[in-house]
Amino acid sequence: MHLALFIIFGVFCVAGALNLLLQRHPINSALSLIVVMSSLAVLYLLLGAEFLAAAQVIVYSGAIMVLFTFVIMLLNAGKEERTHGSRLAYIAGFPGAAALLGILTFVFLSRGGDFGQARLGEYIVTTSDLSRVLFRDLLLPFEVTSVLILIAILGAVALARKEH
Amino acid sequence: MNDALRILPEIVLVIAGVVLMLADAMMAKQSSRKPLGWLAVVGALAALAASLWQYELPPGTAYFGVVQTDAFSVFFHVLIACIVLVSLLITIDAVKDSTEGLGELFALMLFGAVGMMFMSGATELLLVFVALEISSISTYIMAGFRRKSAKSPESALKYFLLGSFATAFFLYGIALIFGATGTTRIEAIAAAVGAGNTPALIYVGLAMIIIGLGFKVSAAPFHVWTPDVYEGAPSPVVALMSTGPKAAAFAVLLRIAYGAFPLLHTHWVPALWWLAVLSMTIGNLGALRQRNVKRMLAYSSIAHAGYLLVAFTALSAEGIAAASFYAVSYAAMNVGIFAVISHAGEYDDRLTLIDDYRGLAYRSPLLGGAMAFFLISLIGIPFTGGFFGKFYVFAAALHSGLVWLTIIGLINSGIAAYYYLRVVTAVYSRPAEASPVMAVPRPSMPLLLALFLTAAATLVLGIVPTGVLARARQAAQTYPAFSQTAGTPLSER
Amino acid sequence: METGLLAFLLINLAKVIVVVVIMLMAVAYTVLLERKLVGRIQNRWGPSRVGPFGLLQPLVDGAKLFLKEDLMPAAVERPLYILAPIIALSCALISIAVVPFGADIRWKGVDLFQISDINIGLLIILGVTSIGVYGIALSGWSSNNKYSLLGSLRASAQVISYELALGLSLIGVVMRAGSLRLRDIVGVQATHGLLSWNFFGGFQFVAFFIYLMAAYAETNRAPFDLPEAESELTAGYHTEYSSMKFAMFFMAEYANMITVGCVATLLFFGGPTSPFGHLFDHVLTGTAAQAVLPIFWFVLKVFFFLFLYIWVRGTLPRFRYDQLMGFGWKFLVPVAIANIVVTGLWMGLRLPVQ
Amino acid sequence: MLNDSILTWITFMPAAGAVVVALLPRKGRVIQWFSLLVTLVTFVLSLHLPAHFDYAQHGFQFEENHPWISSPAIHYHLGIDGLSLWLVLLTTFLAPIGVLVSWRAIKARTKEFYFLFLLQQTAMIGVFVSLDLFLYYGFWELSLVPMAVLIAMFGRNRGPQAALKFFLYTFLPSALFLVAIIWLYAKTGTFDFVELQSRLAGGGFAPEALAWVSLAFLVAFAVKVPVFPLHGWLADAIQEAPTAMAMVIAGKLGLYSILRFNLGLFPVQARAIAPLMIVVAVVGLLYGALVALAQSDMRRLIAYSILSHLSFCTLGIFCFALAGLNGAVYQTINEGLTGGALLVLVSLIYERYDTCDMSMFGGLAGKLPMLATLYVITSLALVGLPLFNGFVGEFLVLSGGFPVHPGWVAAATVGVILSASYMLWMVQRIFYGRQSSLVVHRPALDLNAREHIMLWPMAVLMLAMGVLSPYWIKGIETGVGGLANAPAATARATFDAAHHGQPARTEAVSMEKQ
Amino acid sequence: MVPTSYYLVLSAILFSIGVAAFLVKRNIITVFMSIELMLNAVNLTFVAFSRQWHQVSGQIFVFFVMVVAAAEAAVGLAIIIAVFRARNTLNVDQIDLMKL
Repeated sequence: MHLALFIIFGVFCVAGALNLLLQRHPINSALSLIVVMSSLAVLYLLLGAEFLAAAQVIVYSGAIMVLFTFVIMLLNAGKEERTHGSRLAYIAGFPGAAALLGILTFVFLSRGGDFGQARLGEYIVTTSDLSRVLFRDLLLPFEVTSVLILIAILGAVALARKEH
Repeated sequence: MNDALRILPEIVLVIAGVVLMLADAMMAKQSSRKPLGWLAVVGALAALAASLWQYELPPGTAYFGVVQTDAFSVFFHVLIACIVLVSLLITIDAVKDSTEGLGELFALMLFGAVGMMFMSGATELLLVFVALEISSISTYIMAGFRRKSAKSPESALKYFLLGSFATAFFLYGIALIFGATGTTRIEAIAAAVGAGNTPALIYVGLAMIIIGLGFKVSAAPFHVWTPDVYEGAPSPVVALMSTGPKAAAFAVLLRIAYGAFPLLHTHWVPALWWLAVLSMTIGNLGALRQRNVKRMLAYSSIAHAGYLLVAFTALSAEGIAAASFYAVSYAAMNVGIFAVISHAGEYDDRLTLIDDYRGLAYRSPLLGGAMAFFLISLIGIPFTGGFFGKFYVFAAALHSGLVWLTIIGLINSGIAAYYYLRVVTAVYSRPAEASPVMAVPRPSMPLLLALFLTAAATLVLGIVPTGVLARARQAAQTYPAFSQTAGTPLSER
Repeated sequence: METGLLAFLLINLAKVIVVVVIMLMAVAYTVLLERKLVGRIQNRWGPSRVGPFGLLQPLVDGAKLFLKEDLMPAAVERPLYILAPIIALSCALISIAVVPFGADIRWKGVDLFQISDINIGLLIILGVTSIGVYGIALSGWSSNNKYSLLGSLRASAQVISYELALGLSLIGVVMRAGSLRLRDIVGVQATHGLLSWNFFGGFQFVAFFIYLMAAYAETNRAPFDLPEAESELTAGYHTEYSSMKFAMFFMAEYANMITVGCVATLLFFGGPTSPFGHLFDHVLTGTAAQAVLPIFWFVLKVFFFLFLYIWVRGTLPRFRYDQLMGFGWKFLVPVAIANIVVTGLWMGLRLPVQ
Repeated sequence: MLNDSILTWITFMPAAGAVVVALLPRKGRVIQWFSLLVTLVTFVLSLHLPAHFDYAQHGFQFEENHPWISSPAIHYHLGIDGLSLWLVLLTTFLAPIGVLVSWRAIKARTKEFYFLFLLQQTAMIGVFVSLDLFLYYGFWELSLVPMAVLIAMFGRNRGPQAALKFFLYTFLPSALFLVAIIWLYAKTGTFDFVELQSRLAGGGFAPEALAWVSLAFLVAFAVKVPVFPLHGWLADAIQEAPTAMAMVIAGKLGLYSILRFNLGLFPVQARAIAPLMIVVAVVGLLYGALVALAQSDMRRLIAYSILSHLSFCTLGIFCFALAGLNGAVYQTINEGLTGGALLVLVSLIYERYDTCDMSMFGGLAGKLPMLATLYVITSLALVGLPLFNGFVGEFLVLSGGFPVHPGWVAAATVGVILSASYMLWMVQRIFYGRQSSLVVHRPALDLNAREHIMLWPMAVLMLAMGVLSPYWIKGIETGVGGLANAPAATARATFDAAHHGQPARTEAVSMEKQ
Repeated sequence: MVPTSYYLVLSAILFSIGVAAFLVKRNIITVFMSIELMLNAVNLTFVAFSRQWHQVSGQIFVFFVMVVAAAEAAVGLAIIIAVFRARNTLNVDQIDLMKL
């Protein structure tokens, strides 16, 4: 059951990611990314991260990507043009990414035994588990995040404001 | 309460920023925002005082070991507070009353400093990450603040995209290290590594962290964003972002490399060695062919990152002290020179080509002299902070037996003399008849203050560096593995 | 084991089907209810010809929409144009899956009155709702029509803005329950009936009003129905839609209303519990009564909210767009945050000293 | 008391003056007068040195040694010996003349000029008096900057380019020089010259490493001298630089440093490389002389003559004979004095006629007799006519070097002859013959009082140094004596010292009696 | 039962695709989206490792990444809008006022 779900949603993820890469219209890329994110939410559930799964859907799919689609729509972004820079990017990009993948895969698979197996429902992190660590051990980073958000708001307002 | 004292400068800055935003909201729409700048200056001064006061605190951690106050972090707290203080003065001078979003700009500078300060004190990678993002995001925004020019948003965009890209790498590195050790606390990682638990995962993770931080400190080959960003961003902001976040990122790199992975130095030292060589060489060669002063200084900042990395590679207490000292002296002279550029270019960066600076010394002896002085310090002429910093860095390197690195570095500093000097001679040569008349506005009080502070700092660091040196050396004691046997490099033991 | 799993799946499937059918019926009759009530508010009769009191009107409407020609405008982005209403409707229907609409009664280990009891039920509702934006956004964009686009831009901006206030308003409730599981949230409101409801006993009435307003905006209902403001944008994001696709949007809107009603009931009004608490437990002791009564209460409360929806629509004028945004950001969000702080303080003071 | 701080006073008096200059108003000639005052006071203070110098004592005098930075162990260590004594004096002596010669030539930006000029003074004096390598390096590098900026700012046509060239030529090797200094520190833990000397003499260092280190020192100094293949900056710099700077740009700093450090710290390595240096010196001597013959611009001619004469000094140094060393130092002082005087004179001609092109001149002696007189005196001093200082220096070098390297020294004598020919040819072309149209048509006055005041002291000194040389030599000898008799590295050196050291000294003394 | 390494490999694949997309895509918004993809891949790694070590902090890291991503998105999109206003293009290659 776990393996089946993993395969299904893993394939969704990869397919979505590839689609993001291959689609030429940004909105299609955005939708594929939403698919990836939502599938990831399911994978989080499989790994016992309930709260994160929900947060993933709410924050990523529900807020961040909405913002993306919103901007795509607002700017009426058209199809991507293939321009001079892209050939170089192809030459450098794919081998680089492939090499990265190769290294990482090698590391993960060669030491695969160290990481153990994930069983369904074996380790479930509840929201209160999370909050216990979040609001005690990691209270300061949590508080500091508010500064980050403040900055983001300030910046978004300052940058997107129309010049008078 | 004791915990709060350990993050006092940050708290002060946050409060100042919030008060500033509230004041901004309450002020009449048309009224000048410059008083807000002075408010921010007061905030930065308070933060500076708080940072200095932190030297009184016994070293220790706070908030469940997430953040640490020790001589090292306090050293960087003080440095960052100073940088922000002077950058604020420059900004007050550069902007006009009509400039939009000034309140936000000042607040962002203060908030950005919060991130930088946390970076230098964090012992939990999560906090490092959040703080890094605070400092990065605020600088992305500030880079785009010169809205009248198309270059500014463009530079913000490039900075943003490449910076976020780097962040992803940094984060992946943290994830892998978390996977290998099961923790994100720096001492705990060190303990896990010390227990002989060093799977390949750690190497890959460390490499990714170095890549991520390499971007942030603009070390070659991760430097591509630097020239564009420096060129497009408003000069006062460049003064801040070429020094503050960089110093903080170096602090993080130091803490991670020396604090979490001292035992793996055989792996990261060669990597940093190459980064140092590449940064120095690419930075200096790149600067040689620039016609734009800001781009030139961008490449020079890459080169200076290289010099700093040399100190890292020394792998000794002296090296740490040298890196810390160099960060200070670089900050002093670089902020100073951007003060001049910002004033001469009037925030809008009207004139940034080297030719535009022909005869600056004739139009404004003070600015010309200041610019020449800072450039001379950047070259590394004795009795300036630039020289002593460089000297100290290379002394540490040579002490650790890095002969080739020292030679490469000093040859590089010789090459660097050329492009700096080109500007010096331009500043002091008679302006061509046909050149656009560069009417330099009279320096205002905040600018004079900024110039005085930076020039005095540069001079003091060059002539009587003892005080700062002692603090830097004290900071180096934070890493006991390296300070106990000061002098003998780890590699030889 | 195998048979157990099979039975489990079958029972659940049956539950899903029953709930969906009821839901769709409810949607259909909510439409009728609205037309009737608004008619009364505007001093007219509303539909009254088809069937007694016009009760068969929804069926006829449905048939009409089914039979209409399904127009496909030439310039649309076909896949997205088709996908959009599907997203909208499915998201509207999914959220009902975690709503407990009756007492916790199990048969063969299966919870009868709730499709799925998840630890983070409340978050699921929020998450699914947030996905629902795509239906609107994509419909407007794929229609390739400026009214549609404007409508969908407005809608998405409005939805993301108000989602914040909505989420914040629920935190007080969650704090009181200490759980995100809807049954737990209902559970803390069960003991003393009305007095222990979050709305009264929990002093969450501020949160409730914030929730209510935010939820109205979320569902694009009056007075926040700017995305489909007919006087400005013809019909907003679904201008180009017709027939069944249009019907799906229509159904999604009413399904969302029902969901909002359910959530309000669950979070603030004790859900399927009786307003009298356990006062009458000794009177009605039969299993059937214990199973049916909660459903009765639940439906009654939800009905009240639907009525409120329609009442508001009939009464209040539409906001202007900037007013809408200002209201959301400058009023609802700060008040919601204040509510959290006050709730936190209150709970902190009442907490036994350890 | 004053002995304990006199060097600090002398060194930093100009710098303090520079600070004051920066604050003075740009009105009238306030800045000029003040600078003149500062330089004169410095000069007067520096007269204290020869007056209280103990000529019998080897080693450093007037020492000041205070810890400056604890780690790295840097000291503020000043001191002079016979080697640096007269060079300090020369520097302080030339300073007021530099001010005077700039009196009219520098019209605009006087504040910048005198600020940098005085800073340059401090740097140069600092180079001669510092005994801590770090401090020394500081002054060494510092001396570049005001020079470069002054060339860029007040250069005639291609000032910036010349400044850049000058700076890079001298700065690049300095980088390696710094590596060498740091290496020494890393190995010995000290920057102190005296301590380093004893440590290095004690041995225990890898010979190859020391060879490289000494080479780094030598190259940095050789560029500054300049020694033959490294002289690319010289002509441009002298042509472009304001006269006050051109007077001091070449020679003494580099030669002093070679003597002090290469010979003082690395005697073995210096001897190892001596053959090469001698070849280079002789080649440079002849090359400079020949190129000078082909110049039409007076400044460039003087530049190449300076190259030629400085090669003479190099030759004297690397023969390791006492007379040669004495002669080299003497010649270094001569060069500063005579070459400087010549540059002053040329600048006076330039001030009057706005050109340095010799083909434009002719018959000037008839119009400007006093100037012509002084020009001839200086030229004669430069070519080494007996009674003048140049003769003493050249004779000492040749007599010291001849026993060691007869062939090369013989070749060098050819240079002396060539030097006479181009100098006299220049005098002939400018001052004698038919008056050119420029000279006829452009009205010009002979020397005025200021110009007399600055020229006559130099002329008198040339003569005095020619006839009263023992007064100077006795000081120089205490300084360089140790270098020639340094612990023998090779049998050859021992042999030289034993057989030629003593006779050379008597020769020198006897020569003065003539 | 699924070996954790499968999750890790999956995240590596996603990350690499993100890197490739970052380098290859020409539309700024898509480039930005590929960064989000990379962050998501990292998140998966965190969650997988969090399960393996039974350490909640890994999941908290993800939580923070989400917050940061949201902040970045707000700022990044504002920057993109500013650039679009100034240059009227979203093509990376045409955003070239300054030569690299």
